[in-house]
Amino acid sequence: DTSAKKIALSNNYAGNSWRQAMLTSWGKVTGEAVKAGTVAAADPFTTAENQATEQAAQIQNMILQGYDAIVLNAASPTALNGAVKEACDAGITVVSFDGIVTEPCAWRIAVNFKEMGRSEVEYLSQKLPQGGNLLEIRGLAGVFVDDEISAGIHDGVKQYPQFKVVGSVHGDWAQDVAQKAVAGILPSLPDIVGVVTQGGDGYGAAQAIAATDRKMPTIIMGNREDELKWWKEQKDGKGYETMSVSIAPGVSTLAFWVAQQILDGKEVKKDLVVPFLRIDQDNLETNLANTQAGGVANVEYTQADAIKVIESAK
Amino acid sequence: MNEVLKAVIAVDDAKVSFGAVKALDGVTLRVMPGECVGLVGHNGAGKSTIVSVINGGLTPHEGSVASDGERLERYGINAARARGVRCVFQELSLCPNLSIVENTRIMHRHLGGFGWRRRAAKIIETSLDAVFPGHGIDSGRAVGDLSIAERQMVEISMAFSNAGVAPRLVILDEPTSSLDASLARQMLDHVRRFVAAGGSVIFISHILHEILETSDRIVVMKDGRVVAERPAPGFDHHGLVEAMGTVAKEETAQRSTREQSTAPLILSHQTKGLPFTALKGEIIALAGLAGHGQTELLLALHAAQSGAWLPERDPLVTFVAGDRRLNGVFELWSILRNFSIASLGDLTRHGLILADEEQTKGVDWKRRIEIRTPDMANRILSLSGGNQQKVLFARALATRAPVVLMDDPMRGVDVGTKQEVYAIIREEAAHGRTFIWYSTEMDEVRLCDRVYVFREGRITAELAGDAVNETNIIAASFEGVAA
Amino acid sequence: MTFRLSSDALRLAIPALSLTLLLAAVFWLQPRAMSYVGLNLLFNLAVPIALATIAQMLVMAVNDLDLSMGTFVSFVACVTATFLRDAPAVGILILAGAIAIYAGLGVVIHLRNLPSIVVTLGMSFVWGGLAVLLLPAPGGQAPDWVRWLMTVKPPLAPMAIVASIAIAAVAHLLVMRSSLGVLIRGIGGNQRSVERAGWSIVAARAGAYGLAGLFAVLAGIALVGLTTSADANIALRYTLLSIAGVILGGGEFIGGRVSPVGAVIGALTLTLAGSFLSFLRISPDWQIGAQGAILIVVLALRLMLNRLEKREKRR
Amino acid sequence: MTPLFGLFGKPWIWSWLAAFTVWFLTIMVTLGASTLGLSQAALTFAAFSVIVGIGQMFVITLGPGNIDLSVPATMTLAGTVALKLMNVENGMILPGLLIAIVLGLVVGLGNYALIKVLRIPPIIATLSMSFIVQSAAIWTNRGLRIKPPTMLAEFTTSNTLGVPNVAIVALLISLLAWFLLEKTIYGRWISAIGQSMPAARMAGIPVDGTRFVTYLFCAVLAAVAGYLLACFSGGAALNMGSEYLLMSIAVVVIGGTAVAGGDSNVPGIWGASLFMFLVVSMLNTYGVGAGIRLIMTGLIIISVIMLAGGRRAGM
Ligand SMILES: Nc1ncnc2c1ncn2[C@@H]1O[C@H](COP(=O)(O)OP(=O)(O)OP(=O)(O)O)[C@@H](O)[C@H]1O
Ligand SMILES: Nc1ncnc2c1ncn2[C@@H]1O[C@H](COP(=O)(O)OP(=O)(O)OP(=O)(O)O)[C@@H](O)[C@H]1O
Ligand SMILES: [Mg+2]
Ligand SMILES: [Mg+2]
Repeated sequence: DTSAKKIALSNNYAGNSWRQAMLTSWGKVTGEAVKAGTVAAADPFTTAENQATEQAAQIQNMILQGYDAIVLNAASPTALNGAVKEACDAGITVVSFDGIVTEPCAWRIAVNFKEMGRSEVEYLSQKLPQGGNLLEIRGLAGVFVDDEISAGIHDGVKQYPQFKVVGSVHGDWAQDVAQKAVAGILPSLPDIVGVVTQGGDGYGAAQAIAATDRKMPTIIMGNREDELKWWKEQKDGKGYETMSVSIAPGVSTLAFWVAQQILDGKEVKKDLVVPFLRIDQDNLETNLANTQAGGVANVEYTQADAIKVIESAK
Repeated sequence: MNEVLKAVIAVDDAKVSFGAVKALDGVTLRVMPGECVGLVGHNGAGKSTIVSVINGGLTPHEGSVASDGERLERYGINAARARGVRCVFQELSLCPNLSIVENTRIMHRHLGGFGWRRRAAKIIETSLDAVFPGHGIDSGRAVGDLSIAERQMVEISMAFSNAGVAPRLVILDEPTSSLDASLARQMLDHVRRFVAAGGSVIFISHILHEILETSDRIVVMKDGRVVAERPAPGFDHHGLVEAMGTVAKEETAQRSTREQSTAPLILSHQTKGLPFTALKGEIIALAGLAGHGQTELLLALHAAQSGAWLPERDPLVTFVAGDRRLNGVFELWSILRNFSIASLGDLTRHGLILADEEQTKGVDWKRRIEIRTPDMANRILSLSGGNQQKVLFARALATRAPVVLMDDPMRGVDVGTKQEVYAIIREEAAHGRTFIWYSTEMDEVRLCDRVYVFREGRITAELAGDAVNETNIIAASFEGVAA
Repeated sequence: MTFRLSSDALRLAIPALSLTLLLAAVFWLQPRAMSYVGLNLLFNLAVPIALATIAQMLVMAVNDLDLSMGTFVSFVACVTATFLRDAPAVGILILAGAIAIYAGLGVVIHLRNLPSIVVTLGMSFVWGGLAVLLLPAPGGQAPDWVRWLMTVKPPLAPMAIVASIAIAAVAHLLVMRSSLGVLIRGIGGNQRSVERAGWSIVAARAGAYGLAGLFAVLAGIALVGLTTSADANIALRYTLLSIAGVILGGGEFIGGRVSPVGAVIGALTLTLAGSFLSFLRISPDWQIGAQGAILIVVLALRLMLNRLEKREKRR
Repeated sequence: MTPLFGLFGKPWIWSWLAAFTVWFLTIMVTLGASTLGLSQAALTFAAFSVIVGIGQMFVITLGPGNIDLSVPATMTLAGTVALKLMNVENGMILPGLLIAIVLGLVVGLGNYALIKVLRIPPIIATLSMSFIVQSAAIWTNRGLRIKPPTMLAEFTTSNTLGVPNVAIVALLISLLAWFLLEKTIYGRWISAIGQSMPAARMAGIPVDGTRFVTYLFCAVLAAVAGYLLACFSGGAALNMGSEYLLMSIAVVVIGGTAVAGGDSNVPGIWGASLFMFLVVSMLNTYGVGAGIRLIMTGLIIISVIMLAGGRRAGM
């Protein structure tokens, strides 16, 4: 019985549509759970500046506030370990997701980012068996997700040597930054056949490329509604083909249920894996229809989903 | 040759130029032990420059510096200080954020080590007691909290203080400009005591009677050269003015009392003491000991009459700063821009600046008030202190404001220029302008129609007509001291 | 004669009072914080911030501003979590070199008469780049002694409080009481007069920057001690935080008016303000805005107390 | 002095030289084939930096300590709200622009109110304000990306006679700024205030009014930049301004405007904006990694200021 338990969400960043969708999903799902009396409280907290030190302080405050569990999307996989350790020592259950932490006492709901990067190249190899030049758009330098996805992409290129990464820019996971970076490097690049991305930057790349007289390469998308819409337009007009892959913001609700299960006394493995959400040419329309205008393609999880994930990990 | 051997400092044929300006054009100056050398000259004559040469701050482009008969090849600030050369600069050269004790530490480089605070306090307090007996300044106070007169007292005492290397030559560049008569007296007395004990002093001032009564020898500079040099008794006031080359009409006589009561009231202000009023065409002095609320009244009058949010179409007041570094000059600008800023409203159409008219007006005023510069487009900082002050004067007079507030504006202005400015003031007053004038100099106070005397932040007396004289003012200034 | 506080003491009274008020509010909202463990949790992350604030204060004392504080502390954190643990000698050498570069910046800024803002802006890219090169992905581990130092449990008061007091005391001695401190503040107050007294301004400025570098290095080490590992972006917010801390503590941008004790109090206040907010439980949309609001409130408090001070002075 | 030599005395020349060098090095990679593409891209993206940079420059001209850190948040809020209001309808383009400008005015008003009424130093006042504005942007539509009206999207992304339209807009704004600074009484006023606020007050300048207008102007330019950028990049994002915090300051100071205030420089902003874009492009083109790229950017900034600053000090 967890009806007296209080759960907190520690979130490091709210400045993009993915995070906003994540917070919305959290609010929706936990709101119902609280109303149903499953848990006593599920309060979300966001830091202002997307900084590990700020989030560490936030976690320490949560310890003081007496939460029973903390669900955590971390600014850094390692820099919060000190605070997470203190929470564990105070008897608090810590479940990290998306931005996971390496502290052994915490649970991790991870997406295999490396695999995500590799699968992008794999997709391209099927679509363009003859290979060619690729442009890589990376995220924020020094952040672990960026490093993981990029490593996966480079693994993929090693696996399919017909591809070659001829340019690499940092788009900071923001459309406008990506657009700017791509526009800057594009004039000096040879022909490119594909753009591998990390999510949230495909539309910016498309814009930058559309501004030149180049042929539109295959741009891997990141599940944003504007990307999907642009893809749909291209698909309808010119039969443009690509795929879109990202982690679903609703994974926060999975983390919530996992935390609830742990509080309920369930035996749960420390490392759980969720699949990333992939959209392909054939299911584009259904996904687009289900996505809020301007938002991100999303899946929300139920308690039953969580139990299934926990069981399958055993 | 013998003279050179004995001289504390001997500068020989020093030449310094800043671009086209020859600040020093072959100056030879010797200072003997046990003498006070008075140095006078018009604004921009080169006095401050020769001071910089002597204290090691400036290496002359030609010429040499010798001390105790030894020619000094690598002369610099530290060499000068090691030989006991000390300097009081005219503008504030203390750190306002530090306490007096900490400033003493800065001034005396070798004071370090454990317990320096105690030693520094002792050094500066001893010196303050010696120069200004009964000064009442606590050496733990921050310099920024002191009045301008108190700062100057600290600075003077600092120069005479002894922290190991005894001062041998003290240079005073207009030290009395912010001191009232009694403090100036104390300082001059100390200079005499110091000289009698074998020390040397170079004393620069535009207040000639101070020079005449304190110096042993007077050196007159003009346009970067020494034009006269004689023992002090060889000069009188008139002779000195003549030697400086200023054709000044010695006209410090009091204004003839005019029929004022009929003039309309133009400004009134409620103060803590007597009420303050000003009539059209009046010249009003704010007198009393330095730092007793005169500047505050001027600032209050200015603040009450000028808008901080919207430009005034017809401003009632304009202001001539005395502390020009703080609230006078715009250092990045040319002389012309510095001059025109207050009257810019009249030089614009629909907010657009009429460059030609600005230029014309600038050239006109350069001539009227004789600003010593080849070109009004030069930077304001290329002017000597006194000439900068003239620009500030011109700035205020060029406006249409009927009331001019003046915060001891004649600091560092030479005698000749002063006479010209006095004449302009009188003329403008005759045309109906009102001047409210804070001054530390009795000669200037006597030029005024009416005098408000300040004491501890309030107006304690109002003198008019024949009652405006030194005795009455001093009496009013010290009123209530005993109480 | 009536009792009169010196302006330095008043400068301190204001931040101290705002900290007390905020602390009272936090205790009222969350009585649990009123314990040994609670205080440590509230304040331990303020320790590196306090050190960085002192570093920033030293630069501000000579009328400069350091926009690279955050990236520099991040860089130091990366060095601490990698070299200082695996090869202490190399680590110490790198950190000493970094301090020397800081001192060098002071020299260059003075000699070439450069605006410190631009030079440190440039340096912020350099430190950021070096940090990314060192740790392309977050990681590393805090040396054991650092970890021990930051988690030690002294008797009576928790580590965070003891450390804050120690930092304030050392910085006070260094900046307010020593000759070097007087010289540094003197440059901020009136550089020309210090020069005329025969001091080498270059050396003094190098000293100020070098000391700032030293305190910033300590900040980075302390930070890693708390977080156990580092990443290249770990302390970016320290730039603005340290400036805000100095200002909250009664320091000023120009004129050499600084207060080390105030700066430490300012850092504690900033940290506490964040906690206060999370105890209030505001809607997520406005949580970020509330951080701005609390800064405004704390600074408005400063203004109110400043007014009191002025009235006090006039009397 | 020959005219050419005189040119080297201008503070803005160095940023232009730097931009040109980097541009040349980049096009040489493709032996000139990328000239047109790169130049157009540079002009386009420099335009946004120029617009926010000009606003920031006016504020920085007001003297030490004056800076507007709310620029990114203002851009975000203006972009978000304007696109939401326009809702992809061409007829709403003008109302959208108007609402952006009004939002700019409101933010500017808020900024100056904090600075003036509460006496909070600008750097902290505008930082606090930016948190509140950012919250407001989140609150309005929670980060949903709405597309710009087609006409506007078309306008912002296309060229006129080979020159990007946004660059033309930025040029017009620059001309206006230059005119204000050089030819009007307002320009004199802000320069005077930047050199000495007390002196400006005593010279009869309406100091508060002038400063107020300047903060308004800066916020409005940020709002306009946000509006254009949102349309250009196909929708407003909550993080779209964040890049422009450092950028707006960097282009001002690299462009040769005096950081201590009183002296501003419009041409330099263009040079610096082009340079800031091109240097990243160059390093990307040469395939340099993020770490090295950051270090190089920093070192180049410092070298530019050393060349420029050193010359000025010597004059
Ligand atoms: N740094 C400088 N740059 C350019 N010109 C200078 C500089 N310093 C002094 N001058 C010029 O040198 C000349 C001598 O100046 P100096 O300050 O020695 O005069 P002064 O006799 O002290 O005048 P005052 O009585 O006004 O103080 C003046 O014409 C002045 O304009
Ligand atoms: N920053 C500067 N740049 C250029 N010249 C300067 C600067 N500061 C001072 N000067 C020049 O140095 C000389 C001395 O100036 P200062 O203001 O010290 O004059 P002063 O003789 O002490 O003052 P005054 O005679 O007005 O009482 C002046 O000629 C002045 O123009
Ligand atoms: Mg002089
Ligand atoms: Mg002078």
